[in-house]
Amino acid sequence: MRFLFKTDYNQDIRLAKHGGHVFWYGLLCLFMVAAPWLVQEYWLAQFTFVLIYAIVGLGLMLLAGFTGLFSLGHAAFLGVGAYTQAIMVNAGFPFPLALACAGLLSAAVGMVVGLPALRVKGIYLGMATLAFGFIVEEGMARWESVTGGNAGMMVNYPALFGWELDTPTEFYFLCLLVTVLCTLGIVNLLRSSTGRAFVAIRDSEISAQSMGIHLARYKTMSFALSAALAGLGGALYAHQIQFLSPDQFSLLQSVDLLLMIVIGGLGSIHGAFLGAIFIIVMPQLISIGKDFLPAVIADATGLKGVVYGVVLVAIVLFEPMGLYGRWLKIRTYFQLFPFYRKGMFKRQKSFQKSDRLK
Amino acid sequence: MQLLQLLISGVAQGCIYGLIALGFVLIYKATETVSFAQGDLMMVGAFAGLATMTVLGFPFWLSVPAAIIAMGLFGVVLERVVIRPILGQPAFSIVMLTIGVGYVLRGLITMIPDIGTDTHTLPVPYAGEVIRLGALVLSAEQVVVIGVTVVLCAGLFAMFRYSKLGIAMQAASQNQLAAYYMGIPVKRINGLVWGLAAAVAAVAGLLLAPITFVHANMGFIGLKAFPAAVVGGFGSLPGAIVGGLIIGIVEALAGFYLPEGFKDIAPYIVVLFMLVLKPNGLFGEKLRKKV
Amino acid sequence: MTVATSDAPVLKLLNVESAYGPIKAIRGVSLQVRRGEIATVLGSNGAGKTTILKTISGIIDPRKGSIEFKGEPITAQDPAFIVQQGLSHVPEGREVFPLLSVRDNLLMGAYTRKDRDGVARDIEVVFGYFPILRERAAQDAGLLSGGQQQMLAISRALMANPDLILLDEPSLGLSPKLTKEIFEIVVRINRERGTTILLVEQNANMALNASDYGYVLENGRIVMEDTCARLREKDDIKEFYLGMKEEGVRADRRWKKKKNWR
Amino acid sequence: MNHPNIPIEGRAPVQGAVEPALPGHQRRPLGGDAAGGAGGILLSANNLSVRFGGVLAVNNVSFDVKRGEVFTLIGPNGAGKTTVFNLISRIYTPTTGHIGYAGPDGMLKLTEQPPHKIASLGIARTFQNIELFEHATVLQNLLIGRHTHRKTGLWSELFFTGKTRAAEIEAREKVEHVIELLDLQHHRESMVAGLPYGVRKVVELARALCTEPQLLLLDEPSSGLNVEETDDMAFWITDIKNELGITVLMVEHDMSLVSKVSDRVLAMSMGEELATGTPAQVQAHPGVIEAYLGSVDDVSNLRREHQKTARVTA
Amino acid sequence: QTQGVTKDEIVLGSIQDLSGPLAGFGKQVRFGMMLRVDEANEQGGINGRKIKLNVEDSGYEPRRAVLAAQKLVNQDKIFAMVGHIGTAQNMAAMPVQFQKNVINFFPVTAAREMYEPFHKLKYSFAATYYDQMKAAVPLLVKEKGAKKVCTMYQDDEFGLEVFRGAEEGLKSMGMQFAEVTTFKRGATDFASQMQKLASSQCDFVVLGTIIRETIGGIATAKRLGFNPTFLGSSAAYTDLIHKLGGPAMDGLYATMTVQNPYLDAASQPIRFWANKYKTKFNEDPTVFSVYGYSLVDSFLRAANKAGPNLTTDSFIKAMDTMVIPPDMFGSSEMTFGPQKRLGSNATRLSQLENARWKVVSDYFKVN
Ligand SMILES: Nc1ncnc2c1ncn2[C@@H]1O[C@H](COP(=O)(O)OP(=O)(O)OP(=O)(O)O)[C@@H](O)[C@H]1O
Ligand SMILES: Nc1ncnc2c1ncn2[C@@H]1O[C@H](COP(=O)(O)OP(=O)(O)OP(=O)(O)O)[C@@H](O)[C@H]1O
Ligand SMILES: CC(C)C[C@H](N)C(=O)O
Ligand SMILES: [Mg+2]
Ligand SMILES: [Mg+2]
Repeated sequence: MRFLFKTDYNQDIRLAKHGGHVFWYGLLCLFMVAAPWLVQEYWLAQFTFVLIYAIVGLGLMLLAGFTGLFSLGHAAFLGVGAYTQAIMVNAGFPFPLALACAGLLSAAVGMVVGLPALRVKGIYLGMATLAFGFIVEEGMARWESVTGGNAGMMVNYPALFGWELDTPTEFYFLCLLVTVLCTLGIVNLLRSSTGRAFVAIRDSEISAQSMGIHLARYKTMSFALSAALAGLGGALYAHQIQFLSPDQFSLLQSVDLLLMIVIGGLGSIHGAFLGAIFIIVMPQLISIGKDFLPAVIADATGLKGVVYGVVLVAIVLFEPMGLYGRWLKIRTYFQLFPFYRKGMFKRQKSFQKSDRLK
Repeated sequence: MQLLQLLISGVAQGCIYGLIALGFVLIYKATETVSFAQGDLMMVGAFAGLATMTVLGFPFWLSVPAAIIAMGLFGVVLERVVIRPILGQPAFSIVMLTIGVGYVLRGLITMIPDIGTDTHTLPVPYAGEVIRLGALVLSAEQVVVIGVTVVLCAGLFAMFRYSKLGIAMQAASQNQLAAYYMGIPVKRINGLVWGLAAAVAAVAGLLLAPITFVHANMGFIGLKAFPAAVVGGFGSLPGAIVGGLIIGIVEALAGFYLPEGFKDIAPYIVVLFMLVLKPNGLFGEKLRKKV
Repeated sequence: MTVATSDAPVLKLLNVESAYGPIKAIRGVSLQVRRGEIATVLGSNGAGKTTILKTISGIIDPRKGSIEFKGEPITAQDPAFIVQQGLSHVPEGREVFPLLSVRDNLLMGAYTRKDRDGVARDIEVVFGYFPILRERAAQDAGLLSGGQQQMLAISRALMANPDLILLDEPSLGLSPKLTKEIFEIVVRINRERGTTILLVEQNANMALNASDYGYVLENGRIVMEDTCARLREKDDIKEFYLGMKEEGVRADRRWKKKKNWR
Repeated sequence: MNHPNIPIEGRAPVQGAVEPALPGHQRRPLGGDAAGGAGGILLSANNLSVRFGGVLAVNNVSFDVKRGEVFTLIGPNGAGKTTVFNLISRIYTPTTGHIGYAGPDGMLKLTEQPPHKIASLGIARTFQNIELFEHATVLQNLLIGRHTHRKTGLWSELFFTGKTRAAEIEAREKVEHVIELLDLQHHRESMVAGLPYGVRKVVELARALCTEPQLLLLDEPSSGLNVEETDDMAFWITDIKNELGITVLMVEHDMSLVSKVSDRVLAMSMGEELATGTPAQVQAHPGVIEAYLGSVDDVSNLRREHQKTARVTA
Repeated sequence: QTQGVTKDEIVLGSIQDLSGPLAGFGKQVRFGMMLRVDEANEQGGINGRKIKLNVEDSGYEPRRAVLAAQKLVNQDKIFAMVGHIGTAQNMAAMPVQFQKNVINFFPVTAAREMYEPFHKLKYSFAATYYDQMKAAVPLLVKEKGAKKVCTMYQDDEFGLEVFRGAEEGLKSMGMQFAEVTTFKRGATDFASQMQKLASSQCDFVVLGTIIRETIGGIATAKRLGFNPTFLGSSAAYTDLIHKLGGPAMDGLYATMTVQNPYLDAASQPIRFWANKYKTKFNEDPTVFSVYGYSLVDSFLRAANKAGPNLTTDSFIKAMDTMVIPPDMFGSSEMTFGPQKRLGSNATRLSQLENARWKVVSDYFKVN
């Protein structure tokens, strides 16, 4: 067990709270930087996907986990970012410019979507974003002259004044850089007044308002930031997948994103990353697991859905705080090692109360 | 005349949406969660009907109640196994659960060798029959849907409004703790609700089967029923029907008069308009927290 | 009809211990409430009064100990089952059904009852106690004022016509006049129907006057128990619960005298 | 009913014996100059009415709150007290009437301000049914209270510039003052969800204080507190008035607290104004006694000893 | 050294929709491929190398197709991708493959992008929807003497290809569509579309539909008393149309290449093959099973021809002079060359009669 003696207000503000943090995160950074030389190309591509999804997850986490606004149309922002990037890069703009535009355009769209969010909550907000998602998807399919419609469009390699990032390693580093920057930005935001305002809105709108928080502005801001991150993620996604078609940004994708952060652990930054790892690694595990199953089951077409669903159900049932919650428990267990008592994390009986009046 | 025929098609389609939306509203009113598994329960219901008719060889009139009862029981079991353990957690957890359950159901159905991945027809006696009123035509399938929807809606409405059980369901959803304090058997009632919802889903599945065939992905039509429920106001049963009709009619008219592509997004545009104009839907309760 | 207090306990707690996660809220609490009596639990904030009541009605499962109601064990049973045995609970913080009408709220109070006539009669009775509820019978309970909701919460518990009522701070947010009336009603119900009552109340003056027997809870433990008549005379009780202080004791306001039973 | 018009100190109020006046704390003369010395009108409600469907919750109520005083609203349940608070914090809009407020830039119509502006005008409140941010620590709750004083924008926060850091530390210092004042050190890092009711009440007060208000609205600050804690609350309220110079408008049912801290009292009933004056004056008003106080002289008649005789005769 | 070829093994990859909207087809293609692979391995493989086929599921989602392709290409190290289903899915997966020089062999979709623009690693066998329609529409319109030709198609790339082909075909005879209407994938209600077509008095309707939409559309039309000539593409040429739609579907025309292998087919080899399939997988074979079977067959021919030193280059070299003769299912002859990457664009017409597909024309093709 670690005890921290606090002597300075700065200590509560600092990113790394103690030496352990510095050590472990340093190690992680080192590994991530060395990854291209440590793992196979296939796994590097998976790492890249994890980073991209983590960026999107961060955005959705900000919106759903910290502001309490659930979006069922987040794939649309992903799509806006992806198409913006693809169109601009294909037209020969340098990729940093394209990336910025992708983020900004998504943010702008996010603000527009934020508008109904000012008036509706809970399930109604879910439906508003869902409806919006459908409309954007349809828009991407219909605006053929720009998006290539349902035929889809190919995406060039990101290029900067003649330098093409056409190897997986180069692109991986680009993603790593963007991810680190985004994460730092969000962490910073959450430890300052804007982040607290988001949390306040999540917990009680009425008292947030009486504390002087402009609900409309902050909800819109949350939507915009979240959309911007989704847009950035989308832009990188476009390069990673190299082929865009509207159906990649459908409701299923939105649901997947939501599942990702729930599985990771709502309301924590770590959750976004753990969720991203889960969503990329899970299919691989299933196909590895297939080899150990009898052919009848292994070859059955629904296996993946079943496993996916069962895991999701299991996580919600047994680990309501998601993977991050599980991790916390494991950590506590080791920290307390001989003194860990059973029932320390025993779930209390809890009682649902109407969300309709919030 | 043409307009009239369009309207009739719209109404028929709208009743289908309304019928599925009834299931959403039922669950929402009684547990305050949104069940994303409703469409999949409907699909399983249709497969159950298919099984009783083709595998067990029951006649139509017997297999329909058999399938409905079987699904009702299935709903009860489902509640017992997956929902009950987290009863009382925030509604959002249960929403996630239903998504998971939906995946599992769809996966399990597709895992059935030879049957799961295929499309089937449900041999109903009234299949293909057409009712003509002058120049207007209405298929028997649609008439049955309209009829059953109306009856079901009225029944559920009466239950929630007048019966002690129905009020208790709402009470349990609004404040579970207080419901326990009142001696309302929250768990049993919750089981009942899911059983009922599964039975309603089975009815929807059986009625829909002759129109859209039976296949593992037939539950996706639920995505159109969401707008219906929202437009009507998520907590209102008659709202579900009215919402369904609005969506159905808008779709029919948009498909005919508006440029291509609008038919499919028209429902969602209606939803957005609705949420901006009347955020709680046509019949939704006006909610405001009193501090 | 009169039921004198008898020695047979209606409710009996033995060594009960309950916790919220790792935090133990009550430890080794033993208490009993005799038939027909009004018992009260006093204690400062966070002492665990609410926790005791919640443990009795099964909202929290105790870690240890046993609870008997009318001679039957009800330890860690489903709350709905416990209530059906004839126990009803006025929870802390009102907890009405916000979107049901006042009348439906009352009907839910009588959920466990089968006699329609009796229910109809009791609705009239509580409407008699609180006429405002009759006026607002069709209004959503969530829109009532704080005090009106408290009246509803109490009425709702009375609707069950129980053998034992657990009252958690019934006077919370009520006007002085109504506070008095509430206690009169409590005493009257106890007297007329023979209903046993376990009362938790910050207004110790009222509580000690209305009850027969009292327990004092500190930090999750029962530190004192006696008849109310005797408790009223104790110095500690006088000082800490009735607010009767020696002159000058409070001169330095941040200074708090150590309670001498600790 | 026939109640002798005894002065308040002579009467045993609900909570038992009454405190003698405290040394070092003199009661301000009625309507007199306040701590700030300005003595002007801070808030004036003019002919406020609100109707909810068939219920006239507030009916043509007018009152003025002077700078530096403690002004208390009392009245039976459902009299419309909380509704008045909600009008001031712009959760409701009056059907008729308006509220004037002496803001930083002179008198303005509060009823024309957007709800989120109220806090930055210097009005903070607590709620009857505690509305804290449940899934945050006490410290975070209080820091949220500093929102109106934030000095940094989105971009500087994203990069956590030196300015942001300084602002954070400054906010923390301010919050620590409040923690100190209200003795909350012990609960600084606790999650609000697990705190006892009484502590939450204090946290809510602390959060309101963190906004550094001109006017503090307290809705039943003592409900759910025992005598001792109510006493603490009384001291805090006087401190807030005297030391911080904050004007307090409060709703309260505990008459001992009301008499102890308020300068003036307004009694309401059925949405209407019933009486105004010093605590003693109002409590002596027959209408107030009739509708609100009841005959609170002796509670010992509840005792079983009395019932026994009653039962015999029954 | 080429990846995926070892001394005694050739690793092939395929991506099918095993859980999505085309799961039925995906499964059948897979079974067809497995049947041929097993046959080959029983006979000792190709030049002493056994065939290993790794099938991944895309659920008909491009994103998952990319992931699957990355796995097959970079981890399983496949030699070639065979029979990958779906247009968008192929489009998404091809860059991954081409980066590693992995051939995209005979994808199961009839989109033009499967061989255009030219890439040395693309090989396609399916007469495109575009060509099918461009050739078939004028032919049938003339035969029926239709005046008002209309269309209803799925508003995705597949439907659009059908539409464009038909439009070209009409243009070649100086006609235009009188009415055009679309629907979204997965739609179940076609009332407004059919009413639109009916109110324009169409007498010939080109269907850019697959299964359920074909049936739903025609059934709706029948109910409204609207009975034009319906022509579908090879995507609608499946036994499911009559199995599900029943006799109401009679009269529908569809373009096609290989025949549906009915268990009681007139041709003895087909009957034998169909029963073998049925015994092995316990379900009736369909035209998609035939696609799977034949495409592996074609691959094996080429691999065999490439000789013991199998590399991507030697395979391409072998394909450069490849001629695949008509098979028992009635395919047309396919030829390939250094620049010719589509085997054949010839199709013929079938019509539903008494709930069974009947070939009603010879092969024809656009010039
Ligand atoms: N949900 C919870 N999670 C964690 N701890 C809790 C929770 N509820 C109560 N506690 C803790 O349990 C202890 C007892 O609380 P309880 O509510 O029983 O006190 P009480 O005597 O009823 O106080 P009050 O007079 O404020 O109502 C307190 O220390 C409190 O902090
Ligand atoms: N939003 C609303 N809709 C309908 N009626 C309301 C609403 N808000 C308040 N009321 C009614 O207005 C009246 C005044 O309520 P208010 O909450 O102001 O009472 P109060 O004086 O604070 O009472 P208490 O002391 O019980 O808290 C009550 O009768 C209440 O039912
Ligand atoms: C199998 C085919 C019906 C697939 C379809 N041609 C597509 O492009 O997706
Ligand atoms: Mg309590
Ligand atoms: Mg109030």
